[in-house]
Amino acid sequence: MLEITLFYIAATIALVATVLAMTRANAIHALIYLIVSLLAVAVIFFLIGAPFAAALEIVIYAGAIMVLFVFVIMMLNLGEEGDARERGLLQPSIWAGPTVLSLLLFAELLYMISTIEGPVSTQAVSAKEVGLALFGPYVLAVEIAAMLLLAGLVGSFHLGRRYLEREE
Amino acid sequence: MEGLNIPLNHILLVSTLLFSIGMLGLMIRRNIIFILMSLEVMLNAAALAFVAAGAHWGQPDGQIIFMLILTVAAAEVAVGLGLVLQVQRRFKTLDMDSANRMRG
Amino acid sequence: MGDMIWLVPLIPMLSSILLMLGSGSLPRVIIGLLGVCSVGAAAVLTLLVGLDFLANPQPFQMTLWTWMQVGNFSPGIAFYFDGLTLVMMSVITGVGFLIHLFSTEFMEEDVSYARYFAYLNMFVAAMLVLVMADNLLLLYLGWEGVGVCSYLLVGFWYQNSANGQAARKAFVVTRIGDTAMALGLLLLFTQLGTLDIQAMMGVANEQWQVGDTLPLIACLLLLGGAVGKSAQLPLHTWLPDAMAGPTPVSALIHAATMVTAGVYLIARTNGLFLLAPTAMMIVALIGLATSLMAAFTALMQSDIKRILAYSTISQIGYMFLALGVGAWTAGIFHLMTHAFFKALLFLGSGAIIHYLHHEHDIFKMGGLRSKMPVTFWSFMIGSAALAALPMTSGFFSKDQILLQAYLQPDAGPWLWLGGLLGALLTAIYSFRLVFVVFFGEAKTQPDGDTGWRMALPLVVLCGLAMVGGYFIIPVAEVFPVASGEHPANWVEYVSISVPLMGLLLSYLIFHSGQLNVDKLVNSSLGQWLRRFWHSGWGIDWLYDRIFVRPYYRLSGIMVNEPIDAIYGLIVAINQTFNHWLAESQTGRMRWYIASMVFGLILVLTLALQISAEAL
Amino acid sequence: MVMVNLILILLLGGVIAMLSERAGENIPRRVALVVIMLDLAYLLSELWGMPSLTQLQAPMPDDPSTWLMHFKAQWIPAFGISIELALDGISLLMVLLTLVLGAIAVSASWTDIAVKHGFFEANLLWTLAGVLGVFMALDLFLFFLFWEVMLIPMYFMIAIWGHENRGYAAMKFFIFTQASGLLMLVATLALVKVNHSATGQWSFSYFDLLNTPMPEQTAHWLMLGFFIAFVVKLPAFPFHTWLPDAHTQAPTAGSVILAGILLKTGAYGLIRFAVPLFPEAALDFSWTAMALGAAGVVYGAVLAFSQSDFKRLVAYSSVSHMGFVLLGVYAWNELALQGAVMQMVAHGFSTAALFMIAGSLQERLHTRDMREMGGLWQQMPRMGAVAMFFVLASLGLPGLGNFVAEFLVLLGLFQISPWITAVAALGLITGAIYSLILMQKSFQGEPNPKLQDHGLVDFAGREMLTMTVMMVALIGLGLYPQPVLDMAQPVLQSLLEMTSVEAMP
Repeated sequence: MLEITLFYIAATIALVATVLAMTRANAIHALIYLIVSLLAVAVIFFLIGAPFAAALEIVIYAGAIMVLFVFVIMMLNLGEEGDARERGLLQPSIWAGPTVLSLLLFAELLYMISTIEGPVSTQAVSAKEVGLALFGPYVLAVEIAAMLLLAGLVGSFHLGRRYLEREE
Repeated sequence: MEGLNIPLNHILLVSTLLFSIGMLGLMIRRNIIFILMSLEVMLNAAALAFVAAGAHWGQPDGQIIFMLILTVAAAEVAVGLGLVLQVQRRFKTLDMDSANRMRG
Repeated sequence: MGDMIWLVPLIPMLSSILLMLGSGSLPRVIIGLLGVCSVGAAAVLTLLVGLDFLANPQPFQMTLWTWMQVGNFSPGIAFYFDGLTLVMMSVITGVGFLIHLFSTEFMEEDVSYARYFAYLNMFVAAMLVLVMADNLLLLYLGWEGVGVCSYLLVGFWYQNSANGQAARKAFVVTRIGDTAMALGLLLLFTQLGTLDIQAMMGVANEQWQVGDTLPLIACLLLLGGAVGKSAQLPLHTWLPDAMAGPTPVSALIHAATMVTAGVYLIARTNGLFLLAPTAMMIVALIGLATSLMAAFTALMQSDIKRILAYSTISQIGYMFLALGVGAWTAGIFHLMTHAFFKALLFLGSGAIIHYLHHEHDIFKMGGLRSKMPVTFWSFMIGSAALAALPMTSGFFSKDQILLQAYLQPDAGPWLWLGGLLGALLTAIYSFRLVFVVFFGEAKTQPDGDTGWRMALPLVVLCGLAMVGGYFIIPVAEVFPVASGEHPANWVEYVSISVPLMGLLLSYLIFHSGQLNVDKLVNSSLGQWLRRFWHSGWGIDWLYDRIFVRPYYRLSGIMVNEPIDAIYGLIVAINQTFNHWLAESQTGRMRWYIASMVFGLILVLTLALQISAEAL
Repeated sequence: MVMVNLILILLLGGVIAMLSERAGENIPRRVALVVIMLDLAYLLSELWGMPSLTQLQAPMPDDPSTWLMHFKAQWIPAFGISIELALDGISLLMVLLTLVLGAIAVSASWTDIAVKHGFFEANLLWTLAGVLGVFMALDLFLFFLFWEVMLIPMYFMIAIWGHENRGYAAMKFFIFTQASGLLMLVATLALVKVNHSATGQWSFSYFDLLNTPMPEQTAHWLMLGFFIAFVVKLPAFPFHTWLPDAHTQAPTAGSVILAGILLKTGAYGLIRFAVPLFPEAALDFSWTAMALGAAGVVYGAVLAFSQSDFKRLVAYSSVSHMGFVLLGVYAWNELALQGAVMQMVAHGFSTAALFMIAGSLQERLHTRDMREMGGLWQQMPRMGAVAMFFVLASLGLPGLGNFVAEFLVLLGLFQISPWITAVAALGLITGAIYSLILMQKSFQGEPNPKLQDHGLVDFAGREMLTMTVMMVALIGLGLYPQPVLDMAQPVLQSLLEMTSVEAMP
């Protein structure tokens, strides 16, 4: 019972935080909300028996990736003007159409999941099982992920270095 | 004991909502940083659906896919933020609509 | 001796090739020698072969090689030699030699001396192939070959566009006839299975009856070629313009040899024409109509060469008349005598033009009798022969034609009367020329009289024009036997007296002035007729309106490729679509994302729809 | 293997020519010439040992060993695709023509290429390789492959080294041939599918696909696919509009190859594939095809007359001449077919030469517009005489190759339809008109005063040599065409026998 309650609280927090994150004018504020949302999702992971995923969500998502955002935002040094401009752009005329589209999509997805029934198991899937699966049947995926990361590394290095060089 | 467990479709509902919000954000924002954030939200929503499905079957596969999504997100953000820096330097703005010239 | 005949066309051909290759480097003397001697050699060979043949008149055939062999179609590069061939070859090489000799002086000053002789030699070669050909395809080769040489020589002075125009007109107009002839060849081969002239006529005799439609069509198609080449109605318009070429060329090609090729063709294929009496009648009528039309026109011309050109058309009309009434021998005989006296007249006019600074207008000449005696006598004899005054060569041939025309069973006397009218006119215009040019007061001074290279051919041709009528041409074997009938004596007397009357009239009008026709001429009808006849009966004008201008207009409309417009339409439609799609590429990120989402929704809806239906 | 080597030599030669530019600008063209000569010598040396070429066997469609040469190796066995090359009389003729004209083309652009010499010669050699492949391939898939191989280098030749409007012309050429090639591919695949459902075997081999039983309707559509592909290349009215642009804009060597060889692949395709594969459909269709041919003859001639661009005029004359080929093929009797083959060879020489003359004029006067010419004979008598010769050849002067071709076509056609023959014969008249106007506007007429002090150079040794080769060839074809006829005869014989059984029930 506690788990269910906790889930609904976490879910609510995640949704609200995400909505807030999407609508802030200030990037840092939005980012903080996003981190909150991620943490709430991490709670949900924990509740549905994926503690390892929860840990990764916090460490990598909330910890590493979001911090990357923070760094960049700070580097760019966006001021109050930017915020004002962003605020001006958040008009109903701009978001009305996209909202309709999003709602349509949501309705369709809802229709698709409406037939799904049954609970999730409370039995935790341990990190060991994940690890075994990862380096067992999914080893090819790991290698592909490694390649992808390498590509990301090279790409960001290239882009970032040119940025710094030009600055000088 | 069924009533005690979290229903799968509720989790999926959350995931769907998150995805839709992320997509909405993608469509309404013009700042490239927010676009990237929206993408993160959508990836995260997808990840949630995978993990929930994995949990439903009590299998580790959902988490594996989550980790792969994590990898994709990391790589994407790394490159995406690099591009943000370039865009800011060249166009002195983060507004994607002003930076729509193909030749830099 | 007979197996040497292939050398006859080959020698001028080789000489022509040599001249072309060496046009830049050979000295003029060598060029002249080469040009003249090659034809001379051909003439000597012809003479030898001819003597051989006369001793033992046996036609023979000689195949050099099979030209092409496809299925049962196997024309050869093969020659056929009989009396008719001999006559033609003698005329070509003999008169050709004299004209070549004349040219060496006439063209002396020209920069393109070698080119001239190269073309002229090539012409002789092609003409020889034409008359020696054993089958119609090889004949067609010679036929087109002489056409090309004529084109090249008419347009010899190419810097002047008008010459080019005349040359093209000559080629294209004859080409129209040639195309008809080619179709005739196709028909003959398809029906008879061979183009070998002798064999073909044999097969035709077995396969067709007199008066059948197929031989009529075939003959009319061949006749198309003949009227084109021989400048008969309705394809005669090129010949007067063709006078743009050097005058010896006019003498050789447009008087003595090439233009008579049509006559030769019909005579050669007489076996076919005999199967189609209607075609024969048409030949006769065309000949008569042409001869009268051209005679009237000649009467009104003032350009010396144009007079002679129309006179040539008119005389070939006589030959056609002869062929049409079945007077084969007379036709060929007239062909030969005409070659002599017309070449003589043309060369004479060439001499006048040469020494009168390229003056063509007869009314600007006059009184040349004493200044250019050789030319004067040439003209006298030539005109006498042309007018068919008794004892000249023209008399014998034309007399025969008229008498045999009279005997034609269907319309004989009418044809005869027409011929008489033509003869009268011929006498008038030929002596008009003589009186205007050589008598009266002198208006221009010639540079002198002919040198020996010009005089010798003139003298020889004078002789031939006088005595040519006594030759007996060895064509008895070639043609069906004439009836041997003879018309009443009065017909003969009238035929003889008419040219004399013409001479008298001409004298009275143009020389003594005792008969004044000014009043007649100056009446409005007279003026109109004068203009009408002068313009060649308006036929050129008519063709210009009916064919030439519409063709130009058509090509003007088509210049930008109407078909391409259809493809252009396809391109335009594509471009419109492309434009629309390009418009959607706004470069705005949110627009792209929104359209992606829209597409996503669409696809999902479809997927759901399908899965719902599947359930 | 000989045939594979022939193609490989050209392909590799192209690479060498491209690389050899590093050794100097003048090297690639020499390399190209040597490669083509080598190829020709190789082919001739291989033919030397064969039984006399004038007594060729009739190549049987069901027995590859009766062909002059035959080569087959597996390529993609799963779909029955193999590398199957074969040579018979007609192929051999076309291959020889290709190599000779290839050498002439190299000579034609000896001096007029200014940039990327190596790549140019490479493209030239690769095009030739593709063309050889087309003439020898008997696997339909391989045929399609070579069909494309010859197209792409040609596209580059026009697009890179062409004249002022080259981009448009190259694109037009590419789209026309590519679209039609696509039709052919679809038709090929459909044919293979039909054959598969009939025999249960996948095969792209010509020998297997002959006599594929199929419903009449299917045969009609498939035949149409092949027909359009080939007549676009030929080109026949009304698919010809790419040709004037491509010819006009291409560099001289490109025009020579295009007119001399590439067009012949269309005619070859018709003779080899379009008719034998679907004899009944082709018979039903022959009236339409002949009407198109006759229309092309006249239309091309009228259009040629109205042009003021030297090369464009010659290009339209090609349309007119190729109309005769179409007529000859669809008259489908021995005379007409021999004429069509003859026309392919003779037109190759006569038009190539005219394009070379156009190229030489462009090089000297920097224009192709005949309104800027006139009286050129005076300054360039040799060129004028040569031009006159080829103009006469083009208007079908007896004694030269084109006449033999046209006459045979007309003779064969007359047995099928005198009326179409009469229309086509109009081409003889209109042909004379445009040919002579070409001569009049460029070499004859009043000398253009603007050109008086141009210091125009007449043809020199290299050009005269090239031209002499072609003149001798045309005279030879015109006076003694028998070797060519004999080479083609057995092939045509067997084609006729093969199709007559079915065509005339």
